Amino acid sequence: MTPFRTPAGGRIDRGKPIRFTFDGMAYTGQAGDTLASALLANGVHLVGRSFKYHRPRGIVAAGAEEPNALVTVDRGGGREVPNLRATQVEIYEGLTAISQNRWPSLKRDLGAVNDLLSPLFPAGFYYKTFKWPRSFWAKVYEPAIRRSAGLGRAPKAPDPDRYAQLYAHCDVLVIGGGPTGIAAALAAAEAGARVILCDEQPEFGGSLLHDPGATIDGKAATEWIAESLAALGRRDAVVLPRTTGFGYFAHNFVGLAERITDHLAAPGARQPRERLWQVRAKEVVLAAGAIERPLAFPQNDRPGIMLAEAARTYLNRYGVRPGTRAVVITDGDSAYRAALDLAAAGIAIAAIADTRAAPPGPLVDAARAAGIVVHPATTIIGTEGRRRVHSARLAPVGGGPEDHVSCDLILMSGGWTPAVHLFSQSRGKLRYDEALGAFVPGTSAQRERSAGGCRGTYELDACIGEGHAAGREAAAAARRSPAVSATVSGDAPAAPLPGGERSSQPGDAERGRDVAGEGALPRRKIPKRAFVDFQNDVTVKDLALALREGFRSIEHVKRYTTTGMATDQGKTSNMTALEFVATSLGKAVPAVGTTTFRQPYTPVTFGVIAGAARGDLFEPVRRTPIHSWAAENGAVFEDVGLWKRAWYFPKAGEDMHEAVARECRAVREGAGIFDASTLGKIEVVGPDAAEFMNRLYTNAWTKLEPGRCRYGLMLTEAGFIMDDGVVGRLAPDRFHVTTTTGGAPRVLHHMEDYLQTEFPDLKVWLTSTTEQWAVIAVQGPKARDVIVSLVDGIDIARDAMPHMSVRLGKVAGVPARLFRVSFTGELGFEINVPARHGRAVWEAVHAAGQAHGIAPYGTETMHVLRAEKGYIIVGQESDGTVIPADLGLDGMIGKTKPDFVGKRSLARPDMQLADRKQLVGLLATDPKVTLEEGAQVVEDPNAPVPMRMLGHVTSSYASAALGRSIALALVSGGRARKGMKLFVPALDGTAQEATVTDPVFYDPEGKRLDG
Amino acid sequence: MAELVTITTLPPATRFVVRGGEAAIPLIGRAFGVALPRDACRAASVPPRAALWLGPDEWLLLAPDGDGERIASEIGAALTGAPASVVDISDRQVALSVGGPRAATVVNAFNPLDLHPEAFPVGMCTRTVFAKAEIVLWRTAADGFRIEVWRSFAPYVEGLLREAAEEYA
Amino acid sequence: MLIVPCPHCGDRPEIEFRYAGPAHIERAQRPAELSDEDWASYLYLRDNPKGLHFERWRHIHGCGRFFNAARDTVSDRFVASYKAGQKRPEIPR
Amino acid sequence: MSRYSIFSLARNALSGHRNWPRQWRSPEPRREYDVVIVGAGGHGLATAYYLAKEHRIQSVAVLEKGWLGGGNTGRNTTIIRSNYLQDESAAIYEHALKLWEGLSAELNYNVMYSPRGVMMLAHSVHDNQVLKRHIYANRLNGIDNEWLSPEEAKRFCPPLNIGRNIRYPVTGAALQRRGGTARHDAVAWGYARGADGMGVDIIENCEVTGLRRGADGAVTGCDTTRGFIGAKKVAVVAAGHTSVVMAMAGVRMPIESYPLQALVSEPVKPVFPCVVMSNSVHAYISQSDKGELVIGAGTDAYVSYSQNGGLHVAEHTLDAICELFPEFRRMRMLRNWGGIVDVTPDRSPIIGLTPVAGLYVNCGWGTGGFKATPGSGHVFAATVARGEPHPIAAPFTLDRFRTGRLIDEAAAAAVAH
Ligand SMILES: Cc1cc2nc3c(=O)[nH]c(=O)nc-3n(C[C@H](O)[C@H](O)[C@H](O)COP(=O)(O)OP(=O)(O)OC[C@H]3O[C@@H](n4cnc5c(N)ncnc54)[C@H](O)[C@@H]3O)c2cc1C
Ligand SMILES: NC(=O)c1ccc[n+]([C@@H]2O[C@H](COP(=O)([O-])OP(=O)(O)OC[C@H]3O[C@@H](n4cnc5c(N)ncnc54)[C@H](O)[C@@H]3O)[C@@H](O)[C@H]2O)c1
Ligand SMILES: Cc1cc2nc3c(=O)[nH]c(=O)nc-3n(C[C@H](O)[C@H](O)[C@H](O)COP(=O)(O)O)c2cc1C
Ligand SMILES: [Zn+2]
Repeated sequence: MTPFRTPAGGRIDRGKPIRFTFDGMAYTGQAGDTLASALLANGVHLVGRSFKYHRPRGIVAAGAEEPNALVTVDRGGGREVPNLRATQVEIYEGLTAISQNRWPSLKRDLGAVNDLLSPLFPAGFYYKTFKWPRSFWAKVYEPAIRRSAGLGRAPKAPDPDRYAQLYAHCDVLVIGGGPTGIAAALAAAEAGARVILCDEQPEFGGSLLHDPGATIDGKAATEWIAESLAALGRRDAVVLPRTTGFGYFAHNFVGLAERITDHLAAPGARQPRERLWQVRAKEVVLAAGAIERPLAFPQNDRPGIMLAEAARTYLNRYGVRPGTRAVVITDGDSAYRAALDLAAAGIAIAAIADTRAAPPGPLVDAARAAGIVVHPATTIIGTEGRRRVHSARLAPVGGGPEDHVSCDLILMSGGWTPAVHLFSQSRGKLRYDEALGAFVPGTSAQRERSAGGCRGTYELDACIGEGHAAGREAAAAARRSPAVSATVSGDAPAAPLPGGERSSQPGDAERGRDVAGEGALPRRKIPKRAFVDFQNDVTVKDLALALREGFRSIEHVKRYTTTGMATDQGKTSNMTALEFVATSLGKAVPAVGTTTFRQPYTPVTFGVIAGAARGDLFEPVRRTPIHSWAAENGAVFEDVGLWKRAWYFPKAGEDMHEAVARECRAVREGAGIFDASTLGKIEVVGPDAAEFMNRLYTNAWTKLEPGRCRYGLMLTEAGFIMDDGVVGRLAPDRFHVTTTTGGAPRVLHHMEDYLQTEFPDLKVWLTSTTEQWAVIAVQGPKARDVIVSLVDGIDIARDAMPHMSVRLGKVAGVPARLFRVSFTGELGFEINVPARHGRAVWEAVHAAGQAHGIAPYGTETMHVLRAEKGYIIVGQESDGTVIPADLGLDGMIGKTKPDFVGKRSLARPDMQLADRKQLVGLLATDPKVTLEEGAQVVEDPNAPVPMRMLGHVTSSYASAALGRSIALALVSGGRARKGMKLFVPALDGTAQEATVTDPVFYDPEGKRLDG
Repeated sequence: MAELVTITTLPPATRFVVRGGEAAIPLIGRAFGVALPRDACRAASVPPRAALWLGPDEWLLLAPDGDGERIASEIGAALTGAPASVVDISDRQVALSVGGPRAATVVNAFNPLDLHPEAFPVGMCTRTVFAKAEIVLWRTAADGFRIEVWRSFAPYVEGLLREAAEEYA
Repeated sequence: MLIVPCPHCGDRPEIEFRYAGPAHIERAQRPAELSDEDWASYLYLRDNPKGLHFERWRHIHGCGRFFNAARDTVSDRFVASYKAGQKRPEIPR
Repeated sequence: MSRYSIFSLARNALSGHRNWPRQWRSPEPRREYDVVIVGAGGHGLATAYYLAKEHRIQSVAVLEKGWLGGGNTGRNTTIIRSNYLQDESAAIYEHALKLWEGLSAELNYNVMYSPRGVMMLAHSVHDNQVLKRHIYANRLNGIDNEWLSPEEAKRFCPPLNIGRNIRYPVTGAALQRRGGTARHDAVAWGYARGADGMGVDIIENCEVTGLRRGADGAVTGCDTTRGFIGAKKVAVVAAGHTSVVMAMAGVRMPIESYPLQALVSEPVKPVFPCVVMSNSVHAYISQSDKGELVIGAGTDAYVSYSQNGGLHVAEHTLDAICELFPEFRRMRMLRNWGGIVDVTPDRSPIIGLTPVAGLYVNCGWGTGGFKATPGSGHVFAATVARGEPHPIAAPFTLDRFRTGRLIDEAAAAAVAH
């Protein structure tokens, strides 16, 4: 056994030694140890360096509140985590822990010069300096500040571990598995409730785990715990160790983080590292216990100075003697229990200094009876010892002769702070309890109740009683009213929560919190270098400086000094700071108020929140039924929204440009085949279908014959172009509406909105059929020849099936909706077949097209072909600020319709202006130059910057058919500028000259459509 | 030992979305052979057919593959004068089944509903979400669910189900 | 994540819904007759109250219906939910 | 006002820092002021500062219901850039950026403006087009912005994952090198100290509860939790609470207030040299000088004054962060909070006169107004002082919602086709 291990007792497994390293040194601990207890067992007290001054620091606490003992644990292969609290790291065989924020070593840290220079670094020093010379900030000062900031290092390799997630529901969620929480869970389960009980620690029992003498219901506490957990198991309660309740959100939604493998030497391959539980609880019982408060005395930060209850925990739970000779400094009773336990274990208690004038009570008597010297009305005015404390300086509270006491351990206890974090996150109002000197839960805002230590109740029997009652009541309340959303406990009215009590919640955070008025600060003797926030090196002097400089709100003090902003979020420091601020300003503590409690309670891994969302599971990857064919045939894909679309089909040796030119030629000269399956499709059905279409689209639909199609334009109510697409009328009461790929969900939502809320009288229903149909576009002068042999039951002859018509029949033996439409300017068909047949029909068409030189083409070619024709793409030629007239689409507006969505907005003054940006063609003077999309169009490229811009190039391609480049652009007053020469500046300072033209470059008469 | 979770892709099926006015609802049910449930989030089934409530005027009809044309014409014939929309979406979606003692846990990995048998009993069905996809979830047995999902989202949903089932394999 | 009360399906998680702005803003029967001011006010002006808010939601990944709800925008507590087209309920302050 | 410098710091160190003066006073409100500003956020304080400094109007009070800088100014992810697309936006943000460049010197307060570069990622052909459109427009507006290949982007930001195996591989990036961050609190404090030094009264814990108007309809002052305070002009700069305050004068606004979240990781040594934004996967990230990764999440979907959002919104953001920076998956979230942002229909601010005489408003900065703070305060001060819009503020009128002359940055980013 290691030197500081007790001969017996504690909850560690003495039969299971475990080897680990800290800063490369090998040590042995026992199963059940935390890294902190194992280090202490080995006599290691110096474990870290502080943030700003690099002061040697030891272990202060035994749990989640630890501010100092932060380490990096590296499991190799990207499994590296900085800033872990040694008090929460369970040791396993081979654990590698490394100290942080020191160089070259923990013992000899050069950064410690900061401590000598500390007079130059008071709170907020950087706001006052580093401003000169100006260029030095970014190049010299800031990098220096950044380098010295931070604690551990971020991992450098991708994290290979998996993270799981689970949504869970229960009647009663109990957070905290000490005596109170266990009692609550048991009572709730016995009342028939579905219960979840969680505790952040590996073992249930909370404070009982270091209180070996405790008895409950006449049984030893450990026995009671075991029996209770067994009873919970029988009642199907979900009992979660190593699970932190980290966030309490609206409507009783609580986030729990479960750590599954971090304590294992060899995690199973299938085990996720952590699991995020998102729990919706009808009722919540908070039983999170209380946190002991340190005292702010000079040099209170040396290794060997720890919380009294922490020392007791190391001794009783881990069988570790944290020192050999201790001084206790306290202002309350509970530290006496620690002193007594330590004394019983053979640790000399040099003195108990109690700041109270005449400490009363049985514990004090017991200490005296045990021969411990108790100094009433005594305080501590300093300590000594560099890497470990070696003496304490005691003195009477009011001043007087000082007493030098040598020791290697100082236990401090400044009272207790109920863990109201989650209560406060739930937006409950805190109440300040004068007697306890602490904030306790006041009025609840959600269906929740606190019990035991986190409510300021510290007697074990009382805790059990409260836990029981809370569990029972929660179960009853859950049964009474199952709805979480519409009620808070007590069924309060909808009005904002009552005032009066102090809130530390968001939402009220910005509501008046007192800020002290003018008037002098009472002069107080400020102790030297008494640390309040250990991790961020905030001293009482820093707080005093902030107050002196006029920062009076506690929120300002926090932000100016950074107190409470470290990784412990002020669990051990906030109350000390607050009390100091209150006394300094001569105000009551509740009048100053707390800072806002925010999630998470303790830090939560990014990975567990992101869960499985990575790679193909980051967001759905939508593939069409023809995707596999395209992939097999060498397609390059592009992401369009969630979809993967074939972009182009390069043949061996071709670059994109060549492939696209070839694909374009194939379509213009023979035939091309294109996968248009991603287009949105909506079936609009019902006797009022045409009327509905009239109201939602700019066009008129009443006269469209069944069997015919029309290009439809949809506007937002503000008049801007929202979507477009070809619509086929299948029957008087049935339309097949198509939308853009990205617009499909938006359009359906928009249609449902108007249908359900503005026009509920219309008898028409909408169904998305986007994925019902695979859509194969066959385009080109040979398109008819390609498909004619495959079509069954439809006369596709030129006049029998004219441009913009739709027929039902069969293609390649499969039921199909066949459209004669074109987005290329060529004769074209779009074959819609049920998705499962998509690939087979595609292959049939492709095979049939071989004789006609058919080529598969992708979205890039589609873009070029439609641009040659001046067809717009919503989202490219239009961008949410564009109205139909801008694109020359006034013709699409049903002039006789009294109204449609967006019509009124088109009459607004700005929509009438002549200088609106209008769609035009742009032909570069040099036909070999393809203007860049997004480039700006100007009159005078030599004008001084900022230069007046007329608009921008929306689409630009090399056109194989025209043997030159073409572009579309939105240009201010563009239609009136036809024939004018404008300029398109490039990024390198040159500019291309271009002529404004009509936006239709190819077959302006549209003859080819009739082919 | 029986498997804790099984995830399978179900065979193709005939599917319709039917929507319509009050008058049409009983007519559709009669023609289809399964009365359309009027209670929210309930499925009715007369094997091998089933009708799932999706909304107050929207149902999903399920039937064996190949029955589509007959069903369409039978409902069409029954609907004389009662306005409604009957749309064949057999190919719009595919179905997965999740079964076994941990089925609910695996579904709950990415679905936020309470799947306790009292809150989500056998016969309950609803449109809902599964991570970033929309699904229709139908509890067909105490430890069995049918998930209907749009075709292109199916690999994503299945991938996530398998990811969640990993630790129970 | 809020629990949103759907008048058709009951309490359901927020991620099944799409928020759809304030409720009871009626589109004019004949928008053409509105002045530019009135039309702009219909399109853009919002009460945006701190407190009780009547608003629209759509149970888009559920029953698909738009409906109205009353919620306190400070506490985010829902106090009522009712079908589209129904009258705004009286809610005691 | 005593000047701050390395010498004053050293001098004060010798006296144990006992002699630093207050950075600003906490005066009792006077009965009347020439101008009362509602809201002591960065914009309100900057307005007061420039009113006093450039327009010699020193009878100014800034009324703040809580603590100064405690609104969105104190809770934003501090991204500063000016590479906006529309000319009107580019002009005001660039005006601000120029002021940022000299702000620490101007205020004699180190606001730690850190031009470390803001890189906006593209993930698709469409993104490339949109970002390039920005670059072209920015250049001609005299604003720096350049295009980077994925490899160049990785060189600029080594943690970036430019692998092809991610869901949306990076296809390029637009980089504004003059963009960066600043220390948000210091901005509020620096302006407060500067304004206070010129005689402006900053009155905290003073909530405006009513706006009074005289017989002629013009404003006469504010009712507050500390009594009535008269004013010749009232300037409302209340961000998320704009609608609430303007309603006191009977003015309805085209504003909705949404919760916007942000979060920080635990602090680590420098790993992240710049600011990265990705609009299509929804992630914003930088590293503060103290070492935390500062990450912006999205807005919750509904109107709320709760300063709190849902876990699923932060989850969505962290999904994206972990996908782009897979080595950060093991980092841990330290704190997650929310602000209340005031969003206009076109996502651009409203600066200027209102239908009520003597009442001015500056609002609608939504999710992105921190970067505008100096510019906004500067042009708003001129507007309030002269009673007519400063030329840079002129396009941002309330009237644009009537005419339809919107300044829509978001819509211009457009939708996928
Ligand atoms: C999470 C988050 C991240 C952001 N990230 C960025 C970013 O990276 N870059 C960027 O440029 N912008 C960002 N923003 C936006 C930016 O924070 C704001 O646009 C900007 O700070 C607004 O400043 P302001 O001074 O107008 O408002 P605020 O700072 O909110 O000030 C308004 C003040 O008015 C006070 N007030 C309100 N009502 C009253 C009343 N009745 N009486 C008295 N006082 C009142 C408030 O208490 C508040 O202090 C972000 C915002 C948030 C919330
Ligand atoms: N002054 C005193 O004498 C004094 C002071 C404090 C506590 N106590 C003793 O403490 C006990 C109080 O019992 P209790 O059950 O209320 O508290 P407890 O401290 O015994 O148990 C609280 C438990 O909650 C867990 N926990 C805290 N926050 C959590 C979170 N966010 N997520 C998950 N788990 C979390 C802790 O790990 C701990 O196990 C009594 O036995 C009492 O005697 C005494
Ligand atoms: C850029 C930036 C960095 C921050 N860094 C920290 C930090 O290191 N530690 C911390 O506790 N909070 C940090 N915060 C968050 C604040 O503590 C606080 O949450 C935020 O200002 C909102 O205030 P509230 O939570 O009190 O409502 C940071 C905030 C911002 C805007
Ligand atoms: Zn519903």
